[in-house]
Amino acid sequence: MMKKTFGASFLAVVLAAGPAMAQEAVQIGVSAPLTGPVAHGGEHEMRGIRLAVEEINAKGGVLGKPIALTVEDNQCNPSVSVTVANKLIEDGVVAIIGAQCSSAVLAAMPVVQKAGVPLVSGIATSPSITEKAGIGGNPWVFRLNPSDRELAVADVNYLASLGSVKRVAIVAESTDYGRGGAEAFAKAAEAKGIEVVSTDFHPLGAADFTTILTRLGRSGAQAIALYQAPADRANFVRQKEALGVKAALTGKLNFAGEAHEKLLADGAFDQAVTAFPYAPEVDTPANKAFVAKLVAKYGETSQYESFAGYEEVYVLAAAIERAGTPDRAAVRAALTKTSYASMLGGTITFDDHDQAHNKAVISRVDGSKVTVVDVFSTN
Amino acid sequence: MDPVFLGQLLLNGIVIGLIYGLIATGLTLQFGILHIVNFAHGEVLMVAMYAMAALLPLFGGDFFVAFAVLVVLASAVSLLAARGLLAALATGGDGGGIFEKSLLLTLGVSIVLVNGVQQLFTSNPQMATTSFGYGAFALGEIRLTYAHALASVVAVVTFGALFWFLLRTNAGRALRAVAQNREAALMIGLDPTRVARRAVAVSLVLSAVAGAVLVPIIVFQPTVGQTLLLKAFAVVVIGGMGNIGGAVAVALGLGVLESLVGGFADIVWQNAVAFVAMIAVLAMRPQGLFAAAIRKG
Amino acid sequence: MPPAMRSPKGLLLLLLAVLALAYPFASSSGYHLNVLTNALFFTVLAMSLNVIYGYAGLLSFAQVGFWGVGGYVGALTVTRLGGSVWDGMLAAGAVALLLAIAISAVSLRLSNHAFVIVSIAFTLLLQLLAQEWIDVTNGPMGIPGLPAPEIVLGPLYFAFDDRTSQYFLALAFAAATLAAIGLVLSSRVGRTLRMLKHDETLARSLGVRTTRWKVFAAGFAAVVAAMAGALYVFYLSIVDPTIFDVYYTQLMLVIVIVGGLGSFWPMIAAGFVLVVLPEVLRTSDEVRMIYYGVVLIAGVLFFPRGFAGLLAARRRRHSSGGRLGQPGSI
Amino acid sequence: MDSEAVIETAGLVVGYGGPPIVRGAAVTVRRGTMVTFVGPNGAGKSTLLRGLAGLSAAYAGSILYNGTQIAATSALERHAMGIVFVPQGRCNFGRMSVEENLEIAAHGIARAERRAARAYVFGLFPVLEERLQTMAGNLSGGEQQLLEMAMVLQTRPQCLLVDEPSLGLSPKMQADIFGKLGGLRDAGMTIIVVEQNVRAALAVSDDAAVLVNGEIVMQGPAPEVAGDPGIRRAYLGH
Repeated sequence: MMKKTFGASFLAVVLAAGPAMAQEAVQIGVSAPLTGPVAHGGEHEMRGIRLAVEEINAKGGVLGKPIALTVEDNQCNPSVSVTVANKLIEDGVVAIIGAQCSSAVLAAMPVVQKAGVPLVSGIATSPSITEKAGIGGNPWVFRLNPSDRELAVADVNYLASLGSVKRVAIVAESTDYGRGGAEAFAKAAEAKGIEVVSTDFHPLGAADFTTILTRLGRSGAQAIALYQAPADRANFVRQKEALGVKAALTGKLNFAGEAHEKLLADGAFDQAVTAFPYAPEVDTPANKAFVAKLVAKYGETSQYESFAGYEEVYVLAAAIERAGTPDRAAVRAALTKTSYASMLGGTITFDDHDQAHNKAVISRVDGSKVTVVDVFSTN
Repeated sequence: MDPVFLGQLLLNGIVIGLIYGLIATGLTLQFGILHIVNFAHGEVLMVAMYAMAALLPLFGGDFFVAFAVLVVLASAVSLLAARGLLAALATGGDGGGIFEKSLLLTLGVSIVLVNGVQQLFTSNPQMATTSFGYGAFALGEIRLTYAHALASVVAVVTFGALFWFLLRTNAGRALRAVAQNREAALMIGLDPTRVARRAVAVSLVLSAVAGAVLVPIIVFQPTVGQTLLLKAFAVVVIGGMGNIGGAVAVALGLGVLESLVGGFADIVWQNAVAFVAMIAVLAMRPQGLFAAAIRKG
Repeated sequence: MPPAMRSPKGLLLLLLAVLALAYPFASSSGYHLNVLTNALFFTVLAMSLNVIYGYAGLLSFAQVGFWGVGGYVGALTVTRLGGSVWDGMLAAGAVALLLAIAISAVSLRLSNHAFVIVSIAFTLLLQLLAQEWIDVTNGPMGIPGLPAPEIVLGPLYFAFDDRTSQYFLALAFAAATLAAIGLVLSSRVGRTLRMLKHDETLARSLGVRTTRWKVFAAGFAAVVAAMAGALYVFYLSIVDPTIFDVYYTQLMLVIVIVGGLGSFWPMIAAGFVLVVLPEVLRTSDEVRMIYYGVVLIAGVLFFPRGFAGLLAARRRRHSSGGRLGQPGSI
Repeated sequence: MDSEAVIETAGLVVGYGGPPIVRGAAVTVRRGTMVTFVGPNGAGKSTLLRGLAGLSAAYAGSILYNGTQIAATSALERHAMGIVFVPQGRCNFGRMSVEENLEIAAHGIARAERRAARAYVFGLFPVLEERLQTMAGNLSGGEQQLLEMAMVLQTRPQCLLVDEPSLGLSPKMQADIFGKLGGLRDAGMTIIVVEQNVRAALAVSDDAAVLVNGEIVMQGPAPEVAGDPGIRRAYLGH
């Protein structure tokens, strides 16, 4: 008897969860890590996404309808990412943005391909996304950001142009992101005749770097290239400063977030050089306005993830508008013809592999001051 | 071999080992006295770090004042928490005894604390600044940051106080007595519940102290406790489940060994050290290790 | 346990089976199918924990380890050795069996507590291996692009490459596995295991070789978890170190506690409710995790016998007008 | 001899949470006497003793201690009332010195009276004074038994319950222990003993109770019990 009521209520529950498709809005799905080790990245991405949607809706939305977001947490976990992608698809979203972590994007790619839903990613950096997307592969996945390979080349080129750095050590987290970045940096350095004296991979969430720092301090490295999650990087930089290791920082750095801002203000990033997809200091009117809006709304300056979220929404919204219909295939086709003016300057267009090769920002730090040296296209 | 490099590695290892020791002795006390494993022990440390970060600005970044306030707060909260935990463990259940129940309950507490703190404070990395900033002592060419030095001093003083308490006070003797032989403790009229409550409270304060001294050293997130707990767990297993002196010695050894491995070999093997050692010990000397567990289970 | 196929229950079972089989044709929602497929996998996984914890009384944190081992062995059998998905599942079961015998035989000689500790260490070590043994596991990047399971019988070819067929595959797997577990547990084996849990001394005095039976339970549970893990990674099309995530352990434990240690049907119900409910409620994930944590604590404290215990209490009240002391059916 | 009952049970049912092990026990222990429980293995002697100490659960029946009902009190409460139980086997703190063992066992004694308590037990067991700094775990089996008795005797309990005091001891040591117990009894202490070495125990006991299968089948003055033909056959080897 109990089982019957259970069975019936179970069925009712499942049916009740049916797609809550609002006819009056254009549904866009977001898959982002909102819990887990990189949840802060997800939070910042959401800030950019929400800001863009508010702006677009304030101007009348797309296709004359407001955009409605369906946000799901993928925990940066591939299996959860698959569940989330399916869920969003069944919710009737026109397209999905985000996923953020490379392994989450890679896991979701077959799902969106099978269902025929465009996925716009602005943060994941794995080169295998490039290999798998677009021509001869999965035509539903579009990436806005430059891959780490492109950023590393830009970074190394600039380092080489300084002429003062001949020996570099690499410190990276042991994840797809860290290993991909380290490999790209090493390759680029080799091409420019810069010697890589050591490469260290540490587990994500490592708390203590004194040992690596002790070794690096004696290795003769003039610069240390970092490919780490923000919390680990903050730890590393703080301990480096305290241990008095004299080497400039490079690799993929940014200075956003409370911890990094404190470190920057304390001079811990002095002489750092980095190529990054974004810097809040980039001096374009669009970026200045964007930073001001975020600061007004959240009391914090823009981070890369916020910027990426913002542009993901705008690129997608423009494509939907061009397609003239919320039809997924039409939106995909429109996405391939994207020509969007990035707030960093330049225009976003997708290549054969649906990669946009967005701008890279080269910044350097003198004392506590970040200067944008160059903003250039990575293709 | 370069003596400066070696010296620096040893020094780093000792500092880290001392911090492992603070966490591991707490776990050891709980296992030794109550035969429980506390999965939420790392979350105690994490909550203490957030509390410390909140306290520091109130006292102008003065570490010592904030630390004193934290220890007082932690002691009060720990007594309550210990009472709650013991009451919870004493409720009737079918789960196969207090050991299993402790694992399940504290796992639940750990989930709630990690996600609750994340909900309240987001998972943004937190960094607290203290009055001594990035300063460091220079011992010749070897450097020891003020923060590390302070952590070491606090740890050594804490261990000293702990051993004094265990060896020289009646309450401490009662703790050891219950750990060594529960039945004999009952024979002489010691109240094991009261003793256990005291032991749990002391161990929670130890973890809070570890969190407090880590605040000036590391940047942290709600998950910070979990990584550290795994190391401490390995220390407890290697050190012989319930042996405080053993735990401190193993923690120091692990810190130094990790430092040497990181200094001379690949850094990813640093984490493996604890687990390989744990497996080796489990394979080679398990009966010694589980002496305490066997008596009970 | 199967409370015999007395006719009303047999009928209900039939009804459930028809519902399960007809569901994909009634609903076009692939998302619902995905949630149901997940529920099938996690129910099997939880049931494997139930075999060792609920029946044999050994709390094991190694089930998630075997689940992950199964995933990796399955994936590697296909990608490195060129085997089929089915070969991968068999290999997964075999490797898990050997590992389970090894760790349980060593630790159980000492005590049940030693087994718990070793099971924790085992899972941690496996996770470390998955992350750092990059030559084999591809490290944190995982092994993506796993193929869909397929059946080739001469000219016949069928690939489980869409959600409906994958749902049916998972349903078949879950039904077969749960039936096998149900049969084993309702036989003398199940009774022996339960006796072991309730009164080991008694069991020993009756000539039961207790350690051997515990090792058997550990091996059986490991094989089930590993085969489920192997099939699951082909369903996801990727395996990476997060398969060892503590999240799965939490989910398993919550299902087992809520269902009731050593129960069968109530646990299957709990598996479905606990996987489906959070999806229906659409809570934020921190809140969902908090909710799991609270359910775990409350379950251990207030409902240590779970659904099954509540059901048994209710049956007693209804059938015997308040007569107490009748042994429950769990 | 004062015949006032220190402990008097009626219809006492005892077990460890499972099925009852001792059923319907009625035992009377007079002040200043020594009583031995004898019976085959598994008869419930130790369970009954632990039931008196509050270490196994009383399911039914009453336990009067000096006329007060104590069946529902905890072991700790009974300890405070002067009912002290010495379990069988090694029951001391093996990784502490003899001195520490004694010190910790004196936790309930006012500081001013500890010296006197110590002197009292050293008077009973002089060997302990010589071994003050030895780890308890390194003492011989007999010495450990003495230590355990010394630990509890510091508080001058009214009623001493001892489970298998002679277990694993040499005959000489056994005689010594029973001699000490007899001495304590002569000094006015009430003592209940469970003992395998029935002959030695009965020799110094005033009364005895025989348990078989959880029930008391015979109770009376020790010489009478020792003289019973059945008992002689079963326990005294002739």
